[in-house]
Amino acid sequence: MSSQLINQYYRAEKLPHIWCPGCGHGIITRAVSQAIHNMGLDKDKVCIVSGIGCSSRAPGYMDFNTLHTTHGRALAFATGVKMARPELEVIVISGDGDAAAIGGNHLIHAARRNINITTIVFNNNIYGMTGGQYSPTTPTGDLATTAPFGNIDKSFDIANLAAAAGATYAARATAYHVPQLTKYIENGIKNKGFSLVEAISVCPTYYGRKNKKGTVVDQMNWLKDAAVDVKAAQKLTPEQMEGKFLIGEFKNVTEPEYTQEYQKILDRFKKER
Amino acid sequence: MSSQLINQYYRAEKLPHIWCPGCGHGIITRAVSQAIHNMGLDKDKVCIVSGIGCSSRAPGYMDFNTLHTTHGRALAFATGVKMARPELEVIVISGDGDAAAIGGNHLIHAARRNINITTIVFNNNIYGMTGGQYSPTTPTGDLATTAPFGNIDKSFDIANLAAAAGATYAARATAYHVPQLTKYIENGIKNKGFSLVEAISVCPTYYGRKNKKGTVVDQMNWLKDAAVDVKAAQKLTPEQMEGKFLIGEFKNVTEPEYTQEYQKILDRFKKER
Amino acid sequence: MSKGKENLKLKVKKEWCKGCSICVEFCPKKVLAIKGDKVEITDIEKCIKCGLCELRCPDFAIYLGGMDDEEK
Amino acid sequence: MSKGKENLKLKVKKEWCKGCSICVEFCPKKVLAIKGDKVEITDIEKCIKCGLCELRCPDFAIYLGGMDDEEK
Amino acid sequence: MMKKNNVKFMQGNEACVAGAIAAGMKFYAGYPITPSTEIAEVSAQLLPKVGGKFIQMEDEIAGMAAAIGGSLAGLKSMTATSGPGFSLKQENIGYAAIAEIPCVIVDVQRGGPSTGLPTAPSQGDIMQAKWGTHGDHPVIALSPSSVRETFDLTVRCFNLAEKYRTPVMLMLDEVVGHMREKIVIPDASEIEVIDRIKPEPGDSNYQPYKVKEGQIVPAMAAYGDGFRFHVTGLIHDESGFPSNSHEVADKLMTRLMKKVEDNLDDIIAFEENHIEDAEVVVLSYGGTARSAKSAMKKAREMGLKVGMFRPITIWPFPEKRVAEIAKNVKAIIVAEMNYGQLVLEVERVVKNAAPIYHVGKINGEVITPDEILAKIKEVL
Amino acid sequence: MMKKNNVKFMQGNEACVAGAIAAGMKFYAGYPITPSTEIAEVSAQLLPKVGGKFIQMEDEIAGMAAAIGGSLAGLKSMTATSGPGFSLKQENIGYAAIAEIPCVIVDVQRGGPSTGLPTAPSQGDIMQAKWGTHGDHPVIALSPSSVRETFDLTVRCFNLAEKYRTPVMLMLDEVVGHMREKIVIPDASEIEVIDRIKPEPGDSNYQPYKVKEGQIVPAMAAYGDGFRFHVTGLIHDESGFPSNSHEVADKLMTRLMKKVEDNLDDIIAFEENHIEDAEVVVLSYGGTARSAKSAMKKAREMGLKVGMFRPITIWPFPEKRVAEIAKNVKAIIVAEMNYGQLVLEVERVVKNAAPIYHVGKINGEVITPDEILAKIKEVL
Amino acid sequence: MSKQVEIRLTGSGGQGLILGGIIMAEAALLDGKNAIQSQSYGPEARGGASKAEVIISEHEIDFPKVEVPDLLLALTQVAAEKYADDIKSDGILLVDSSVSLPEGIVAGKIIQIPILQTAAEVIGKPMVANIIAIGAIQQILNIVSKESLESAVLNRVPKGTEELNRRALAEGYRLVEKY
Amino acid sequence: MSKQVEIRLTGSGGQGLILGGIIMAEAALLDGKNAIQSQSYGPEARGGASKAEVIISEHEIDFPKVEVPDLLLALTQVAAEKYADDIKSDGILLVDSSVSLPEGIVAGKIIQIPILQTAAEVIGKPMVANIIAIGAIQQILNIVSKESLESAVLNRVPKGTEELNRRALAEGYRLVEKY
Ligand SMILES: Cc1ncc(C[n+]2csc(CCOP(=O)(O)OP(=O)(O)O)c2C)c(N)n1
Ligand SMILES: Cc1ncc(C[n+]2csc(CCOP(=O)(O)OP(=O)(O)O)c2C)c(N)n1
Ligand code: SF4
Ligand code: SF4
Ligand code: SF4
Ligand code: SF4
Ligand code: SF4
Ligand code: SF4
Ligand SMILES: [Mg+2]
Ligand SMILES: [Mg+2]
Repeated sequence: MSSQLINQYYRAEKLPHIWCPGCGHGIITRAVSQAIHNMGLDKDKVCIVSGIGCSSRAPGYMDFNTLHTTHGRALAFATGVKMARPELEVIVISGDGDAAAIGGNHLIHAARRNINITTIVFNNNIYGMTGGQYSPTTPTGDLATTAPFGNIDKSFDIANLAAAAGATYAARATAYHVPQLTKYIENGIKNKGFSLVEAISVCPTYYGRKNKKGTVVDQMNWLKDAAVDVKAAQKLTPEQMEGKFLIGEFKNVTEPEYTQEYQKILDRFKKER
Repeated sequence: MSSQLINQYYRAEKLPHIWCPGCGHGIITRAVSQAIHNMGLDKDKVCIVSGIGCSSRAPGYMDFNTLHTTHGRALAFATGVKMARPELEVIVISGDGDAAAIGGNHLIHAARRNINITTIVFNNNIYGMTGGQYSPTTPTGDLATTAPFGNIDKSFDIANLAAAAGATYAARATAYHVPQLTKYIENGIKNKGFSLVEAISVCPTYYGRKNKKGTVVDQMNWLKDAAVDVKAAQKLTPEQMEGKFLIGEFKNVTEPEYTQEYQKILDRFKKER
Repeated sequence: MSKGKENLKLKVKKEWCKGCSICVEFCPKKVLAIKGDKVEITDIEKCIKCGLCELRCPDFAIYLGGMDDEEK
Repeated sequence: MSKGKENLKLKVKKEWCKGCSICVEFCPKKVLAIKGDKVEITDIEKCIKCGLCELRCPDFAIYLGGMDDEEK
Repeated sequence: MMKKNNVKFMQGNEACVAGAIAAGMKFYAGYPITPSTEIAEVSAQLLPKVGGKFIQMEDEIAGMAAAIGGSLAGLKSMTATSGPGFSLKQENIGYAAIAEIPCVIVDVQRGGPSTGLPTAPSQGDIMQAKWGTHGDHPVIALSPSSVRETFDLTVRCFNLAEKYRTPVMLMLDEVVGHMREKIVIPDASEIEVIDRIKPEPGDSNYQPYKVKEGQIVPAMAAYGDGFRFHVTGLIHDESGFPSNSHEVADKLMTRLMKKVEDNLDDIIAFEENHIEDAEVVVLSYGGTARSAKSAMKKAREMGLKVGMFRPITIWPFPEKRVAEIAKNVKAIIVAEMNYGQLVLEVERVVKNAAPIYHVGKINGEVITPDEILAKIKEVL
Repeated sequence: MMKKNNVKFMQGNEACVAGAIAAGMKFYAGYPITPSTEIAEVSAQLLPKVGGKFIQMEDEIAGMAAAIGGSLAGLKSMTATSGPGFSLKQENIGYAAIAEIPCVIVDVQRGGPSTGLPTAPSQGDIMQAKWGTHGDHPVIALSPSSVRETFDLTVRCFNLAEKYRTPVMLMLDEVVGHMREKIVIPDASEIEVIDRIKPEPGDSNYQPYKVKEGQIVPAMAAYGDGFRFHVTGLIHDESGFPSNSHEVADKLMTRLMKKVEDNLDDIIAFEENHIEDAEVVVLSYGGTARSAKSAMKKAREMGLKVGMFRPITIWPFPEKRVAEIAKNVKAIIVAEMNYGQLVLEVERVVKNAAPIYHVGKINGEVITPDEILAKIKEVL
Repeated sequence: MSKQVEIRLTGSGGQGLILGGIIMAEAALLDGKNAIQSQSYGPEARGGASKAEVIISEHEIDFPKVEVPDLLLALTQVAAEKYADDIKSDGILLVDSSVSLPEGIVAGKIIQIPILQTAAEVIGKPMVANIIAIGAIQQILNIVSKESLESAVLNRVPKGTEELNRRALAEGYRLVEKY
Repeated sequence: MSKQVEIRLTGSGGQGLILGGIIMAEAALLDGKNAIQSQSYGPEARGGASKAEVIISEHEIDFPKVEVPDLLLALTQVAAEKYADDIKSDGILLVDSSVSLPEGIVAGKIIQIPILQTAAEVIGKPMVANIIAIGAIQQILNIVSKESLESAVLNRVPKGTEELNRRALAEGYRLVEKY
């Protein structure tokens, strides 16, 4: 037997999963199901969509309507699902590469439309599945197989980018801060519009090893220490924020939701008929 | 004879251009060359790259190194050009569809890298070339051939999006506000990093006609009246800003530039050799 | 264009003009008019050589030039 | 999970444990240890059933469960 | 607009949408591109009136993805494009093939390669329809020659997609897409509409890729119907989950290919004209087939024994029939608006049975009847 | 690592980069994907050491676009990918073809369609190399069978790209890409390196698409060299500017196609083995050709008269030679890791001259010598 | 008329020539004939010469494009220069009076009438030039009945402009009466 | 040895089996032989059984994959269960002592030695298990010279670990001495 949460929301026969020892993706995946459980959602009415990557393997383990698509395109597929069946709670699980590199355009456009999809980005600052190339969130200066002399790319703040593109809910937590993470996922799902929750993950196998970040426990400790809640941060000086990053809820507003707006067009014609 | 500016910077034998009477694209194109002229750039060292669209036809008329690419991909081609020859001043001319719909991902990534390219988006709030479909900047509620019942999409603020993605210079002016526009283009080119200048254009043929915006003169007058400088706006109440939009310089910061950072890697090996 | 404004002549390149009226509308001195689908200089005396017509002409069809004639 | 904490039992699913040590490190009461590549409950008395080990186990291998035994 | 309500004067592109709606299309996702744009525009206009939905996506990749998503959630879905967009859609077309998602992709062919001649007619994407995406995969592609046939074949595309759980392509060309012609829209009662097979409600053993004894196409549930199945573009077993087993891969891939190969009789369609006594057969399709027909008529008027063969399914290609015909003729002329594409397939299947000539054109113009006639005279 | 500095033990993917650098590659733009990733990684490592540049773009479309941009600015450029990325690159490959931009695209083939079997070998993109982008366009695609040949053919890809101003594809497969083998890296002096023809400095009449009398490939300036030319993916005249003239279109398109067609002798390469007295010829390429060779040897040991033909240029296909060989054999066996792709081309060119058999595999495994041997025995 | 009649309407974009062609074709359908309408687009771009084609026949129409027109309408100078030399030797060339005819035109008959001016000055709506033109074509060729042409026009024009368009048609008939 | 020798190294990801294979192959090259090394990856994914293959021959090697191995190394239980039954009937099965041999294995010879334990306890570095293993294989098959193997090892291992790896090799030789 495994825990009730797992029994109830997982395809237990597919476990144990393929992720490496200590991979943060498992923690975040569990938090997603915890949030769904807390909200009491009907499993038959939840659809989880992913792209390609270690993170994108999550839906295969989860006992919902699940869709594992092509690299970067999860949100475009999900948009089709949501348009066709707005009554489904559509959740997208994606990686930093999947969501923000090849999939960046779909991310900003889904955010712009404010379509009621909740996207959870498992951000491990690396392309895990292909073996450790730098991603749009790899910190400048860090090493990756394709940045052997140190990454010269500046990195995205994914939550911020989604907010700027039009997401009505944007938050960030980490694989260490599971209670917050779970709460943000819940709030994201509750938001009737496009929500993005960035979940900082750890990839001990590639990112951690390449960058000499120590054991996975060391990396979890770093998450614990470097994350500063956005509210607390207001009281800190730039010097105090040096080397830290923000977690918390960054945006939470209400705006017209896409499928509901479309429904209004349909209703107009329904009346006419 | 045509004006000296045209003689000097245009392929006059290709003129008159294909744009419709009153199309704002001609005004903005002229402003680009004016800026280049004001800065005294060497024509041989300027490369102008575009995608596909009415706006993207501009480089064909301009007497520089010019590259008319595929729809949405101008910035990706331009990145290759700039990486290969950092000494070239690379300018991208794009449309709202080209830059922000199909090309949205390349836009945010070029911005993120802070590569020294200046992008000028000719934003006419519509897909002009294909005959009037809604674009990511068509205002909600407006009509387009693919939004016969009113557009339900929320629109991008392109300048803001670019800034959020990492552009170090972001500004907006209009086809009416030519002096400002010219200045911003100059400042964009001067900025050693990724710059985006959003130039609000007018498309009398499709956007204007579909949305009963009157003559092109009416549309120019609307630009004149609705645009509020970002500094002036600070003194206005939300009510006063109703129906208005911001122009001005939104971001102008200095950060490491991509090709220069790459050069540092090269220099390291040069020393070793 | 470094010369003084006074030396500049207002010129029109009719073949390129598409008669959009933008220059006409935004000329501060009402120097211009549309005649038969093309722009025409109707009152050159009032022109202050501000160049706004040139700046806003989408077709590069009106401009302040050197010594030549006013219309060609 | 609506029952009171006191009724919960701490359980380990060894086949799934990959020995990453996360639960060990962040257990506030140092209840756990790694033995031969897998987690082991070494001091169940101290466990306060806070569930933090369960929350952070990437492999769903440790959890607070119902009435069963502690390890299986 | 016409007196009888079902007689219309329509563009091919409009007829495509009318056919799609008649076949049950309820979702359109796409991105505009000349000369296919009217298909998006008319869909945007008409879908809400039948309770269907239209969305303009950020690009063609997303259009294809959303169409697949819509189909998975139970709606018959379509997307339309032209060459550049068709290239972009290829990756996800392969996804639809391996994941067995019914959907219709319309390609209104224009002059290529690249941006090429955006408003000029072409038939330059015919081979791309078969080979455009990576890896082996089943392909069905139809090509209409008239406005009415555009209506009919769009219906058929949906039916084939649903019946075989596979993406189906309608290869229009600019000639037919933009031409306006009289069309008598058939009554709904006259139109055969096929829907995908659904699993038994509540079937707790439902596996999305398990076929019943003797069948080849598995039943397809929709997301939200209570089956909670998994779909992936990886090689997967009958339950839908990824597998690295070589047997599983072989079984899946073979079944996918056999869906089409074992049903050629059901799928293949063609039109023949004066084949019986023909000494020369002109093989042509889409808009060009109209020129071929005109050329044939002119030739017949001149007493030349000319027949015509028009593949309606380009893929699968009516290979058996063409090989048969070849045995009895002096020459086959393949006329198509490209540098020589389907002619390669004709060469392959005809072998030495008859000499094959090509009338191609890549300059953006249609092939005229006289050009075909000239070739007929040359070879006869 | 070996005693002699030019003897290395290398992966095919590494040899590809070594070859590229030997050929003068100075720019790599791409996006990682299994099983091609090492090509990106090694390029990132090595390019700065030779003053070259590497960039990881946001996706494969951008990788292709940036490679073209780099080439236009004067650097020899390459991108590498596998099936899903190869599909995404197709639109811009067509751009490179029509705008005549030299560049090298490597596709390390893996199991498709879609995500398929990401780590399994395949030769399923062979037809896509020819037909993947929309519209007609010239195609050159090479396929190496060993690590050393990967080096050599990468050099050759660059040379052909430069000589003919065209994109050239290196169709690796996972077998050769990931296999490690001894390779003797030739001295720089032994390697022929061809560079694009540049216009005369200061040639004020330079037209980027104007060919000199008797030639077919125009000189190519780089941006920044002072020529200020225009490049577009639209049909264009000799000056590089778009044109709607049918004559211009015809002239450009014909010249593009003829660049390859008229130079088959220069471009086509193949390897023959024991063809002289062969009763059965095994035609195979890439990694599979090694199995074919092994099978041939085993067969010869058993006294069976078996030969082997290995196209090195898949496109253009060595059509004449294969047709010739077919006349003298009892059977041709085509062995390839797909459902039947190049075999179609063999059928087309061989016609009735010899029966053709296919040994294919789509389950993610390589074809073994014994499987080919079994077929040899079957048909002999 | 049992033969197929091919008409090419040329002028500039925005003159509604495609709509004119559609209306003629729909009128033919109302008369029980077959018709095909097609057009050629310029580059994906604005301005320049625009061309619409109509083929009307009592039989099946195979090749949908006009090979050589029986009647060519040219409303603008640019269009006349581009298209006027491609016409059947016994065909009719219908040109607007504003156009100065290119030299060396070979046509069965050349009819020059003030279509644009009539639209602008007589009807007071430049945009009805297309309707005037098809009225004139009807009067010249008589390949569709006036009754059908009128219904076809009324089916296609915006509500409230019926009268205007009827008058335009009538002007079209009138302008060529003397020919 | 004039025949071709095929070796399959199996265990779990992270045990350095691919590197082990490369080193063996490079040693063969130093001896003037041919060698090919290849591996199979799992799904684009982590964990699970890992497999590396080396073929060494004095002649040209055509087919680059091991068909049936002459020697199979299995370092883990999972690997042994997955691969141990695929070996030449007169082949050698080399397994770590921690593995309990699956039943019904047919092999010419089965050698069980404490590779992992030796690495961890004797050398004190679990990660040199691969070097110990190839030392053992050298000792068993003698297809590469000890001299070449040592140079090959030293060429590939990180600076500063040379001594450690030399010791590991020696342990490998020693472990199979009695066989
Ligand atoms: C079109 C395409 N390009 C590239 C790949 C290869 N690929 C698979 S996953 C991946 C990156 C995954 O990174 P991320 O999304 O951050 O997920 P992670 O593995 O780190 O969880 C890449 C590049 C692919 N499968 N398809
Ligand atoms: C891949 C691809 N998709 C679609 C098109 C068709 N297309 C050409 S331009 C354009 C939109 C242009 O809009 P915008 O960039 O806003 O430029 P504008 O014409 O409005 O200046 C579209 C959809 C294309 N050429 N290529
Ligand atoms: S490679 Fe990294 S992201 Fe992927 S499973 Fe391993 S630890 Fe997790
Ligand atoms: S369609 Fe619009 S954007 Fe295009 S040229 Fe005309 S006015 Fe300008
Ligand atoms: S220069 Fe100024 S005043 Fe003179 S015509 Fe132009 S806008 Fe008017
Ligand atoms: S702005 Fe230019 S095009 Fe418009 S009317 Fe004036 S001169 Fe003519
Ligand atoms: S429940 Fe809390 S106290 Fe008990 S083992 Fe887990 S983390 Fe430690
Ligand atoms: S966190 Fe989970 S996997 Fe890691 S050691 Fe603890 S029980 Fe094992
Ligand atoms: Mg990642
Ligand atoms: Mg636009």
